[in-house]
Amino acid sequence: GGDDSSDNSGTAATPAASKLIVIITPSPDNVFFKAEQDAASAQAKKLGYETLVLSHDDDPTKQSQEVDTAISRKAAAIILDNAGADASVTAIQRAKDAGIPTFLVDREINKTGVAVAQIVSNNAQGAGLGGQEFAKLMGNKGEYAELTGKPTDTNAGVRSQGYHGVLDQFPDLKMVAQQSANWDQAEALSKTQTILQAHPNIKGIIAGNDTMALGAWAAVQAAKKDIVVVGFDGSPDVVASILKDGIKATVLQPASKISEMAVDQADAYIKAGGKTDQPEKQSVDCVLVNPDNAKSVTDFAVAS
Amino acid sequence: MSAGKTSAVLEARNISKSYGGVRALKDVTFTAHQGKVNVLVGENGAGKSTLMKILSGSEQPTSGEILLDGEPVVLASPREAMKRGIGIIHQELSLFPNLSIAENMFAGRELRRGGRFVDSGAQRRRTREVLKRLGQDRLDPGTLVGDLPIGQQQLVEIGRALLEDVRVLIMDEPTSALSNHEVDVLFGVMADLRAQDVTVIYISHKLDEFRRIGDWVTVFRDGSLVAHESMDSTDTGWIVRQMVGRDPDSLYVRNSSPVGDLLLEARGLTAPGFHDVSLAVRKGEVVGIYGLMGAGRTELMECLMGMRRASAGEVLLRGKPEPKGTVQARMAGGLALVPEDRQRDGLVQTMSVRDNILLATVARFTRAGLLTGGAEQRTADAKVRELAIKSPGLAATVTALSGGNQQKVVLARALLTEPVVLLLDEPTRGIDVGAKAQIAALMADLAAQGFGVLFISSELAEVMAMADRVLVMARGRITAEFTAQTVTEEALVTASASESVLEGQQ
Amino acid sequence: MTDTHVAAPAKTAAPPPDAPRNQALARAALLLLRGRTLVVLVLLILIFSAISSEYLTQSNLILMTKHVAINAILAIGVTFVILTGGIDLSVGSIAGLASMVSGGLLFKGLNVPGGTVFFSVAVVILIGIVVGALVGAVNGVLITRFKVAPFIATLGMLYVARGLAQLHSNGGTYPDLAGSAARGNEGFHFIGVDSLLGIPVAVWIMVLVAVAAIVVTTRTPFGRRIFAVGGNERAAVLSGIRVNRIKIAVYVISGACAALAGLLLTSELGAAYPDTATTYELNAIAAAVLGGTALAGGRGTIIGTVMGAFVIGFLSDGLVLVGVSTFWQSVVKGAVIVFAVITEQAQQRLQSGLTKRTA
Amino acid sequence: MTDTHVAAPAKTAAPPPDAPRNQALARAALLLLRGRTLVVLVLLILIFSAISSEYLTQSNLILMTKHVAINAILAIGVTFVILTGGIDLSVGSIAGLASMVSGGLLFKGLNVPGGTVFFSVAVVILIGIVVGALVGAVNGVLITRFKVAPFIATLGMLYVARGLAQLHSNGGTYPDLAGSAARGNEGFHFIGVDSLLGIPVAVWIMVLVAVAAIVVTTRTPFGRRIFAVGGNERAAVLSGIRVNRIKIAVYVISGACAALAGLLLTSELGAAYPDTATTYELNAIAAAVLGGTALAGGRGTIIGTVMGAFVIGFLSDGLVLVGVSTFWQSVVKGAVIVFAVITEQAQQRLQSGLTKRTA
Ligand SMILES: Nc1ncnc2c1ncn2[C@@H]1O[C@H](COP(=O)(O)OP(=O)(O)OP(=O)(O)O)[C@@H](O)[C@H]1O
Ligand SMILES: Nc1ncnc2c1ncn2[C@@H]1O[C@H](COP(=O)(O)OP(=O)(O)OP(=O)(O)O)[C@@H](O)[C@H]1O
Ligand SMILES: O[C@@H]1[C@H](O)[C@H](O)CO[C@H]1O
Ligand SMILES: [Mg+2]
Ligand SMILES: [Mg+2]
Repeated sequence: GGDDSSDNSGTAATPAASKLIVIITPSPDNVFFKAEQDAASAQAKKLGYETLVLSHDDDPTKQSQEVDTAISRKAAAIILDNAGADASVTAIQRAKDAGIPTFLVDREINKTGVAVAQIVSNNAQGAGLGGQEFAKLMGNKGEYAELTGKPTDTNAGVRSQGYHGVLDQFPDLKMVAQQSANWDQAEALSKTQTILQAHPNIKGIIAGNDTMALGAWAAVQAAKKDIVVVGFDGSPDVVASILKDGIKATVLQPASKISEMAVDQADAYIKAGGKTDQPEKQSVDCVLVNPDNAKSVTDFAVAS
Repeated sequence: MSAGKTSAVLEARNISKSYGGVRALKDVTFTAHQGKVNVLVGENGAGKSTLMKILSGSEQPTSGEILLDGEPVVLASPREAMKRGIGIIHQELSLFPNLSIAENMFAGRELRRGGRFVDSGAQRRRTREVLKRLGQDRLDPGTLVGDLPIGQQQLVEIGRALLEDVRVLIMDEPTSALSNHEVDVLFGVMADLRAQDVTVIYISHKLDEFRRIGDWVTVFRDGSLVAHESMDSTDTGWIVRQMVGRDPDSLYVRNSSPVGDLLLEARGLTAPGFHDVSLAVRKGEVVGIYGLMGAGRTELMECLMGMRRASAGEVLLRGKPEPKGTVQARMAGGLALVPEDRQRDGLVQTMSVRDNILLATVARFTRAGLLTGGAEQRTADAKVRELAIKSPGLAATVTALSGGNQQKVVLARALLTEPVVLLLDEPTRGIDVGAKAQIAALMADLAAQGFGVLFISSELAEVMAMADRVLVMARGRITAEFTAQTVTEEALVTASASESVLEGQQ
Repeated sequence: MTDTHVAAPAKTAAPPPDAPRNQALARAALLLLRGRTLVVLVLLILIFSAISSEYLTQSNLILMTKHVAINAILAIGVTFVILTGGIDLSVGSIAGLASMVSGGLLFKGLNVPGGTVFFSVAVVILIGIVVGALVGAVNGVLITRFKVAPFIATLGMLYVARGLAQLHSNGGTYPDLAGSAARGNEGFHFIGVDSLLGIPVAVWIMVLVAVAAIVVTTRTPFGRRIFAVGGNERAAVLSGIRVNRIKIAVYVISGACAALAGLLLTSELGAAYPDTATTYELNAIAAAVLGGTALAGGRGTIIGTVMGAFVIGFLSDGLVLVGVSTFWQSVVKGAVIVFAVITEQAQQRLQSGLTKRTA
Repeated sequence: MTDTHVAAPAKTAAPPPDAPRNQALARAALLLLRGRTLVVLVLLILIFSAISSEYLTQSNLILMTKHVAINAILAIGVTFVILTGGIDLSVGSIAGLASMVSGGLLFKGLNVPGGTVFFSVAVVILIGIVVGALVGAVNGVLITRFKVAPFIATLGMLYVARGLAQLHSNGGTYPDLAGSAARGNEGFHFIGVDSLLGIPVAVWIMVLVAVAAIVVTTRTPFGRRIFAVGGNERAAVLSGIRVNRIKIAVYVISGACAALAGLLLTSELGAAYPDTATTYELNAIAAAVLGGTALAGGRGTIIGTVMGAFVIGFLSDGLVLVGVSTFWQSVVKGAVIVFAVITEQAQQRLQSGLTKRTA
């Protein structure tokens, strides 16, 4: 059946003329990734590209097969929020070997020179902000718990380190429990509930992202306790909670902006015939969101 | 035939066996004579199969010992018994429905080619030979066993045992699903085996049958061995007396009720397996269907009961057509079926005796939608007493019952539906003489109460003794009809062989 | 009716004289073993409370029971299916779909010509459960009318229902289910968050579901027929049981239970997202089998299933509570599940005597 | 061979006179239906290539086949287990564990007293497969000696093996498996990345495994006994078949296949991470059942399983290639799996005639 002559096949016949940008992210049931997808897709369409939006559900194998598909479809570029800092390298290399540039967003990989760009928010800086705010909210003392992200995601580690870089300086701040909730809301709820049982005196919970913060907050509300919860992402749901005096703070990552940057750079790269004037590693600073500025936050951006 | 001088090959000494609270065997000492056909008889649940399972390694005795050639042996598994030359044909078929006949015959001891691979060609050849020896020349060794009617399955099971080089061959009711012709063939084979000095242990409930072949007869009652004699010195009456402890005069009770209105009628009924069958059963009538294995009788019964869809024809109940053809509709119309294969179609093996008995009528025992344990218990208990079902208790799982008693459980269930016409597919298969008489009496009794009975039998004597009217089926057609007055053995055999059907078509 | 002709020895029906004693013994042993899931549970509680004094507090027991509730309700539904010899892999996805449907109705209402309608919480919950039951009915029809193997039909539904859940919001989350007085749809938190007499409503619901399921399975003709279908389908047919209806019914029950569990989870979380209850099917089936339900059908109890859910839940929570690392949690959980069943098997062997049917 | 004349009654065993024609018809229909998985596959290919001209290119076919290889190898192993009437839920986890063990040996070697040892790639692969086989053996022993239901034993192992995989690296990834000439362990990419004669090595391996499995199942006594055990276990015991040995063997085979699949995946990714192949068990079982293997045991073919894996793989890849949204992918995948089996069921019904055993 390859004899039909839609413009689809016409495009594919000449790779240089490909107008397809493949966007691959984790599951969009985290609004963060949804924002990422939407922003990238909108920007690409604005620049006149077709898009193929895929989700790898944090499975590097699925991601690898999706990259293969991008190669098969002779995509012009791949925008990728990857499924594992190490386990993604080969797939990206394969795309590169096939002449398809990859632009990473949100999460880094443990190798340079494979992707054209790695545009991430400055997780260390952001975690520093979050840690400081958390310490302040706790009054620099008391028991707290930490919910960490998926162990295979570098961001999980970087943020945890960032938090502890601040929190460990306060001798009276004591971490009594640390559990991974795999970025997942329901898991965070259940684990927080149990942690609160084991440590009834907990005064604060610091979470590696906002979905986990929301889960933790549901547990806190159910327990009718007065506990400080801080997240990371700046997702609309958490911002809304901050405005209602629920969750106390989050660290906003400019997700939409990062996606747009990646698409813009991809476009420039394609138009320049495979050249970029940007450094590979780029980081965008994060912004602390608390009741003071929460009103001005919309869709992963702070109106200045 | 004479038992003559014999030596013991296989002996069971002081064997007892208990299942939980049930003592299936009580201190049994049994001897199998070398190169002879040793017949075992006894009522259902007497312990015959249990002893055979012990002698073939699939069950372990609670106490006692087994001697082979005078040496004590431990038969820890069927494999070990087999290694010592003891083979068995089980009462409940143990075949692989998903494998071909040839593969069934050689399962576990495949013929090899190049040491490593199955030589399926050779297996098929040898299977064909064995099938021929059993009179089944036409059977393709490649046929799936699950597709065979139960009688042919039993022949496959027999064939398996014949393939082995056994010194002792145990046959636990091998002929329960066979008709006279196959039984004759099998007896020929047994005579050959005896000539080769193979020891045969043979269990059967068919008195007239085993008297022809047996050298020794051993009688079991209630888990004990009550008699052991050479066949010559016994007669049928003696055997029955030993078994049931009373005189065997009126074994079969014939129905003699006046015949009334039409209850069940089939007109031109056709489905895979039978063709254009018309029959009628009236009030107060016991009708038998005789035929050979594979004649299509089971299919006919299943179709009447609504388990198979008819491609043509109609069924009338009490004069009214019943067009739905579902089991529920036929049951509501007053039919109930006791199936031929109780393991496959009759029993819910995971359920208790009580729940099996009540299964078809369970909705009757409710108050405000909830089951009332008391009424259930009473009803089931009454049926158990009425049919003299031997069971460790109503709550016991039904698989703990002996084969014959399992059959009675299925019968009890059918009776509870208060059928207008009771359909019985080989109701006496695997049932002891006492119970057979009971079933005959029951059929007569039902007829007397104004019910109709339609039953299948492959035993000439039985069908002649019990039926008011006999229909003969061959190759899916009714080939003859007799009344109790006109029926003769020869006429039945001729009609069932029925080359005439074939010729009539061409 | 026929004792006239044959004087059959009716006394043979009585057990041999020494039976009562042996039977009593066997029954005692059985009772002990039947409680094995309970024994494992007690063991777990003893071990964890030795490690942490917080384990055996009233509040933690209540919390753990609440966590158990969701899996127990899923597992009760699945037990109905397994008793007929089927399997339901779609319960996690059904929970997710029901969550999205009800969550959507609360969050954004229903678009009708001329505006948006909001339903009361009770109606929203009802709709969620009906959706679950309908999906279950589709499973049942595929399995009975189209003869699709239950594993495949419900595996397919696992994907389909999950996909529909995602499509419902285009992948997004319904973040706020509090409703508003103006819309008349406040109070969804009642089922998942609130308590009655100090016990979470979710636990009350689990108790209700369990009691209803026990009554249905043990005290109704329908229940008896479920066991018959699972024990021997052909025999059930011949006994006049409408096997297809029974089968469809159990998948409907399973779907409804799954939806209910999904709604509890959603209420507790205060948000509906399409991945709700992903992979929960395995835990639900594990609870049933742990509790002694035979996957071949025909054997099992609701109370066993509930116990199985307690073992799994008390174990998982205990591991988190005492601070075992995620990785060891996985190892220990797997090992305990197997261990608990090794003891269950001992029971089965005793129960069914030595002649096991394997056909 | 039976033209010699026999007495009349024996002929009754022969089919009725009109049977030959009917049988020939039935056989033709059966043949057509047996190819149904193939028909579904061809349909898929036709539909996708109508939508996208990229689908039916040589390079895409090769690529898709390579993707199929991993699931096919898992599914072949699982088929052995299912044929005996068992199930293996642990294959995904075993793949993950083997990946970590072999990945660890390549990345950081083995610590022995006095230093670190590195093994050649061949040895590393062998060790990975042996680990898989050993885990399979544990499954087998639990199921045979301890009478744990296969579902539970392998579900427990699903958790245990995954936990062990995570513990192996404490949750981390072994990022670089390239090895070095100095350590004599270069070349791991061969099995997952390289090609021979234009065909990926992984595909060659799949072909080898499939051919070996076909020979074993259809031509060896061991293979036939697998079918016997699955067809009627009690009869198998009574036939003197060492049922326990057969069962342990199939779990060993399944474990080894799972490990091999895990290694291929790892080689392809160039990194070993503990979540490798999570939830792959469902796809593997689905491939087997799609290919006509009966979950009750005793019925199925390796070639059917491979076809089933092709259907699933070509479908998933096709949906991605033509740009179906992730959510619709899920829906369509579920629907196609069910549809493919509806046709399979038609075959089974025809094949087994009207007397189906249901025990
Ligand atoms: N697995 C078991 N559990 C409990 N009781 C059993 C079991 N197997 C057999 N029995 C009991 O042992 C007794 C003897 O049964 P057995 O099968 O040996 O009888 P049988 O003489 O072969 O009868 P039949 O002629 O009906 O085949 C019966 O009372 C039966 O209920
Ligand atoms: N599953 C099957 N597949 C193909 N043919 C079958 C199947 N079952 C029965 N038959 C055929 O249908 C015909 C009737 O078989 P059936 O079992 O009804 O005979 P029957 O008269 O009841 O004999 P029996 O005395 O063995 O019960 C035979 O030709 C038989 O070979
Ligand atoms: O940065 C992202 C977001 O924080 C998300 O919530 C989880 O995955 C991380 O990689
Ligand atoms: Mg017997
Ligand atoms: Mg018959």
